[in-house]
Amino acid sequence: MEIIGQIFLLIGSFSLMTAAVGLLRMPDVYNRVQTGTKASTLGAIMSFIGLAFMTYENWGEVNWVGRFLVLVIFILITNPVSSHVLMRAAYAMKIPLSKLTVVDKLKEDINNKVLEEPKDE
Amino acid sequence: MGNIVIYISITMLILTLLAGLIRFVKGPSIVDRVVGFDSMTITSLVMIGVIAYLSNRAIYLDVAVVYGLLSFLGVIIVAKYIQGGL
Amino acid sequence: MKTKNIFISFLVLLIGWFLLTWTLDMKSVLIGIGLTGMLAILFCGSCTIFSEIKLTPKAFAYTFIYLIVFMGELVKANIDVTRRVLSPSLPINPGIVKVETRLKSKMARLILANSITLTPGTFTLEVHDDAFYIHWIDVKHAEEAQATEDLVRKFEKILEEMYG
Amino acid sequence: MLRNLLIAIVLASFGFIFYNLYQSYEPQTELTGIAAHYAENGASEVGAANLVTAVVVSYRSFDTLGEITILFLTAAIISFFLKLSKEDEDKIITHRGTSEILQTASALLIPLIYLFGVYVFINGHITPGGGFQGGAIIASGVVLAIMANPNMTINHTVIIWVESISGVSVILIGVLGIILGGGFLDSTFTGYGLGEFGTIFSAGTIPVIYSLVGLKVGAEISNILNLYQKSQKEA
Repeated sequence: MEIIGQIFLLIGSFSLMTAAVGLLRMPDVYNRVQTGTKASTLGAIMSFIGLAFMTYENWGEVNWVGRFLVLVIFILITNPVSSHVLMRAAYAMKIPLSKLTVVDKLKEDINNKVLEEPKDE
Repeated sequence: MGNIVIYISITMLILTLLAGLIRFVKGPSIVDRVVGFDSMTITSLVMIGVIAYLSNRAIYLDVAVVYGLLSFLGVIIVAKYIQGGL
Repeated sequence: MKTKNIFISFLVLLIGWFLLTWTLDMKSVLIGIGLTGMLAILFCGSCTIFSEIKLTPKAFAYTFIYLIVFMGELVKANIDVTRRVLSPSLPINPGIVKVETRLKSKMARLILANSITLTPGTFTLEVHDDAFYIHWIDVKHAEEAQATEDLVRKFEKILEEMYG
Repeated sequence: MLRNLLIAIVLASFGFIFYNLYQSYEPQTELTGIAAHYAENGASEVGAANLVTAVVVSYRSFDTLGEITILFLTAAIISFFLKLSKEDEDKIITHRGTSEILQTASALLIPLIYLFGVYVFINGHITPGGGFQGGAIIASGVVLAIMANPNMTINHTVIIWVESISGVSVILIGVLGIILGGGFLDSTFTGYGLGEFGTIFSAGTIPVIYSLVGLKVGAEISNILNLYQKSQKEA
């Protein structure tokens, strides 16, 4: 039990560190948000599951599992949503995409009047 | 054995916090700063979990839930603000 | 319809209460039932968000399958991110593509968007009617049909069984 | 250049001050006077596992009553200065539409946030938290609702009734303390008992008082938020 928890915790912290490296290395905002969100979500979930396993001795008396489960569910719902809102705001601010970008269908659709232009006040 | 794993993971978490801080200070646009800050928040959530495990106090996790909720709201409010009006 | 909304919200909130308190003490359970009932009646009379799932055994089986598929994709996403970030040449090829979805239920669309955000290399950037605009870190197909086939279908098939 | 130099000087002097503070700091190893009394007898006299709660709601609950009054005055003053005209109330805010994902997620999260807030203030005596914190969590649910739907209206009548009734009930319970217990706002009634330590029905009337405080705080902060939202001028 304890060993499983420790492995999960290590994987989780390693994922968080990957997210941080991604934050530092990626060329533009959009790619940073991408790597940051994915890796940190999985990292946090893995770490919480690991910690929940590590406390197996007193599952009966103290509420470890329930609180860790609440945290995991909460992060699974909120983290992608907040990143999505943030990235949408970044696009509305017209922060330029990186030079490596190959295609931008959203721009094409705004130009073709399929979508309204995001207002930047 | 158990303690070594905890120390390794705490080291990694601190490195993550540092990287988030660098992005927070450097980041050319406001969105970069918010992303760096968000990454720092999630790392601190895991930190709170580790601290709760080390001091054997499950009730610290309630604090983590509230902190996560506040960071979620904070990111949404900043995102709303930078695209004009709350 | 309204009764069904309230009842399912009540069940979901009650599960939340048990997760938070983690006790079967009689008084705590009674207080929890009273409180969650009150919250459900006050706030969930018109919210259809919890009750959109189909209440059939098949839907529950598909929920389970979905969880497994999703967890697999999540782990794959992380391996993918690690590979991309740690390789010295930074192999990225980003772009924004457009995909279509057939889903109508709001909850299913939320789950689909979150799943796309958490799967390898893709990120929901904008939602407009049936079109999802996706930032793809490594664009393989720029045209709509191919990208839809690649990114959306594997989740959509299961979600259609769950939410109809 | 000069600006950076100034910043560096300020930082260095702060570092010096904090280093000296840290050097001369000696942790107090023994509790003195009234603190020792609280720490020794708090659990047995009041029955709250969370000692802070015991101090705030039982020993020093008159202070808490004052804090609630201050919060009420703040809300009243803000609503006086942000007095809405008729057109403000009917105004429709037309910004760029909120993302559908955020709307759905907020509809999913808001009942759960309310549940968590209620949990925090009902379990104030056995977990960290209490009335003020729970009220703030409920108000953050209101913030999320406003973010997801800028044209949301909050029913004023309900808020005012919740606020007044919970405020009056706190005073009533305090008066009951004079009759049944040892004084105004005494949380341990004779004949009611303290209950089993660490369960939800322990610590006398603390859960009841905290629930009422939580409702009152939540209602007041929601009211302030609603006023700010409505009186916001078009950008």
